[in-house]
Order: sequence, then structure tokens, then C-alpha cells
Amino acid sequence: MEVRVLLFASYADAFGAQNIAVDLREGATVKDLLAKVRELAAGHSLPPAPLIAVNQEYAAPGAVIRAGDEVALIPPVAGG
Amino acid sequence: MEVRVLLFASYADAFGAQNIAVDLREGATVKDLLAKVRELAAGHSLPPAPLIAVNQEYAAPGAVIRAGDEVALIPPVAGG
Amino acid sequence: MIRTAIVTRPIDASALIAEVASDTHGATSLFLGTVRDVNDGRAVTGMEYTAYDAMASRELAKIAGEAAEKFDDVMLVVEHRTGALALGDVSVAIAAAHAHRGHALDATRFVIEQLKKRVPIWKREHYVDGTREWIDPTTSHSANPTALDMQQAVR
Amino acid sequence: MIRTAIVTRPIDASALIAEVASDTHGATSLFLGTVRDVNDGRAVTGMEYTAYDAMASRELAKIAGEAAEKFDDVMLVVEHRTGALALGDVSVAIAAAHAHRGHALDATRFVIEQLKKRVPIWKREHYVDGTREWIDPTTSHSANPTALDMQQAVR
Repeated sequence: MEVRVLLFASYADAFGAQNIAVDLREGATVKDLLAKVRELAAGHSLPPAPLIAVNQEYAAPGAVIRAGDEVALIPPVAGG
Repeated sequence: MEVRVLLFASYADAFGAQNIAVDLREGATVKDLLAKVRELAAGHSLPPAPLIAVNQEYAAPGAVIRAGDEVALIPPVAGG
Repeated sequence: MIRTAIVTRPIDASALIAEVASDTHGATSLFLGTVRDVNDGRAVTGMEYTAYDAMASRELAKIAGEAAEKFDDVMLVVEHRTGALALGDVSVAIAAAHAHRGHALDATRFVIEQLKKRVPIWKREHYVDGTREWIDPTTSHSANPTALDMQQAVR
Repeated sequence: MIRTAIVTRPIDASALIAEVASDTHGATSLFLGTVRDVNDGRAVTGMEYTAYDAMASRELAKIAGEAAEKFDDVMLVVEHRTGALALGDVSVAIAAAHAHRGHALDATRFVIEQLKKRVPIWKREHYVDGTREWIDPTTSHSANPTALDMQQAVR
């Protein structure tokens, strides 16, 4: 399945895009997604353990991603 | 020496006055002053250990009172 | 920058915020005390604040000075109002600005806690039934044990 | 009463204070974050805030809900602004009112600390030399260890 991953701030700059498409097998986890993203040209710019949100909630590495989920790579937050 | 003691709020109400005159011997302390005040009609209305200020600073029981000092009996404060 | 005052006019919270604002101090904390409509279960119609003015001014300035020592470079303005106040009126306002948010918040808390313990100000509540009563935090249900602590501390 | 919002217009602190005010809540605490002119020693000319809007709104509402659980009966309004901000502009405002001053102050602090850890908002500083840079609290001199703690917490 193809999952669209939202990018923001420094990550959007690094990848040169607001979102990227990632191809995942059924049952893939957040950790699997991250491995795929790291294979991309800008993947090396990610920190060792970037935050990932699934359906607008922070997700653990073992969380399973389903088709249609809203997935986002969250740079270190800096609100306030 | 005669010392004038300022009264406020509930103490002023209890003594029916904004201030009272108290006669003290030279070298008298805050504790001595308090003993004198307790002899007055309204003296019984004071709490066991009322706060006293000398020259606009809180004073310990052993502090010596001098002629001309500004002495005040401070009811439990309730600002804010 | 530090300013403290016992005032008899209404307190303007926005003016206090503007007074402590500066481009170098990114965090601003404001505390307001207002007159409540109920205290210890009794319906209140208004509040009358009175102070030992000269000592209250001194003590307030002393507290602000202590805050400036603890929270280096804090911008701090404190006003306490006296006289007859209506429900919802602001009785005390503390505005603190600092480069670090923790210090702005801590300075505000430090000042209100110390003010309630040390500054010789009293208040008399006016009740719906026409009676009025001086508030004694050492005996009311919302007892403030620190007032007693303080009596012991100066002894 | 609780309201949270990500806004693109200027924040009106006085309006927030009025919104949480009530005759039953005698203590009001306000926190404001404003754009500073210097960060890590570099002269700043302005700040650009961007958010993952949908998730930021959700996360902010969640934090406010947690505050309401912790501080029973708190009146709480939180606004965070996004877009281009000038020096001194308010980026975040938290207003909390409670019958007890400790709760009003604690609620304000709880919200700002959680907001800085969890709400997906980012800021890019614009410097005098024309350059601009995304702020990373996990690596800047004013490092915020809690962001890392959180990464570990969700793992």
C-alpha cells in the first residue's frame, strides 16, 4: 500500500516537499515506515529517533499503519 | 516613657481606637509592651501571639522599644 | 525594573503587562486577585481593604527586592488596591517578565505568597444580610498556616 | 469552561482575561510568550510560526482537558498564534482562573510546559543578517531535555 507522509518545517525543507509517498507492505509498523524514509536522499537528515504521528496522535515504533491513515513526521516541536 | 501603639482593622474595632498610649519603662521589650496591652479592657481579644511592628518592621518579642519608635499591633494579615 | 504600589484607584492589568514588556524578556506572567462572590459559603456583596499604608508599601517593596535577587533581571510590577471594592474588582496584580518562562512564573508566585504572609493589609467582607466581618486567614476555613509560621519565625 | 485555538490573528490578552473571569474564581493567572530580539546571542528581526494545524488543535485541546482534570473547575483559555510575528508580538497566551490561586498558577504552568513538549508547532527565526533558521530545542543552547524524554516515552 502507498502511504502519504506529511512533512513540516525543517523536514519539509530537507525533503523539498510538504509530503512524500512511501510504499509499505500490509501490517507495516511505524518503525518500518521510518526505515523506508531513511532510504530516501534526504533521509540521512533525520534525527536518530524522529517523532511520528498517525492520525494526529504520536505513535510508538511498533504501531501498525493502515491504508488511509494520516501519517506525519514531526520535527522537534518548538511552540510557545 | 509613653509609647503610642497603632491599631488596625479588627484590633482597632476591638479597642475602639486607631491607637492607644502605653506607658513603658526604659529598656522595655516588645514582650513587655504586649503584657501592658493585655491589661487593657480589650486586651483579652488579642490572639496568643499577636504580630508587632516597630518602625514598620516586624519585631521579635525580645526587641527593645525606644522613645519615639513607631509601634503597631498587626492583626493577621489578609491581603491579596 | 521594579515598581510596587498600594493604590486606591482601579488596577489596569493591561497597563501592568505593558510596563514589564521588553523585547529581551520573552515570557510574561500576570497574577490577578479579584473579589469573589462567596467565601466560606457566605454570599458576599463587596470587600473593603485597609492597610497600614507606610509599612505595607515598605514590605511590598522588600518582597519585590527579594524577587529581583532570586530571579535575576526580572521586570516586576506589583499593585495592591485598598478601599471599597465590588465583586470582580481586581484587588492585587503582579506582572513579571523574564527571559526564562520558569523565572517569570516563579517570580509571580513568590510575590503573591509572600504578600499574603507579610504585607499588613486587611479585608472586611460585606455580606448579603448586611453584616460585615474582618477576614482572619489564621482561623477561617481556608486557613493559611503560613501566617502562624511567620509569627513563630519572628519570635 | 475551556477553549483552545490555533489562531492567525493577533492575540488579545485582555480579552482572554475577561473570558476566564467569573465572580466565583478569585484568582486569575495569565502567561504570555512574546518574540524576543536575541536568541542564543543572535539578533532576531522576527519569527515565523508554522503548525500541523489539525494535530496542534487536537493536542492543545487534549492538554487543556488534562488541566481540567488536574485542576477541578478551572476556567482556561489557550491561544497559540501562527504566521509571521514581529518582535514583541504575543505568540502564545494562557489564561486560567480558579477559586484557589495555587491551582490558577499551576494550571498555567502545566499548559505551557506541556504545550512546549507536545504541540506540533515550529518556529523559524529571522536574523539581522537576512538568514533564517528553524529552532530545534533539542539541540539549541537553551536545550529542552523534555522533548527527548517524550520521544522515549512514546517508544
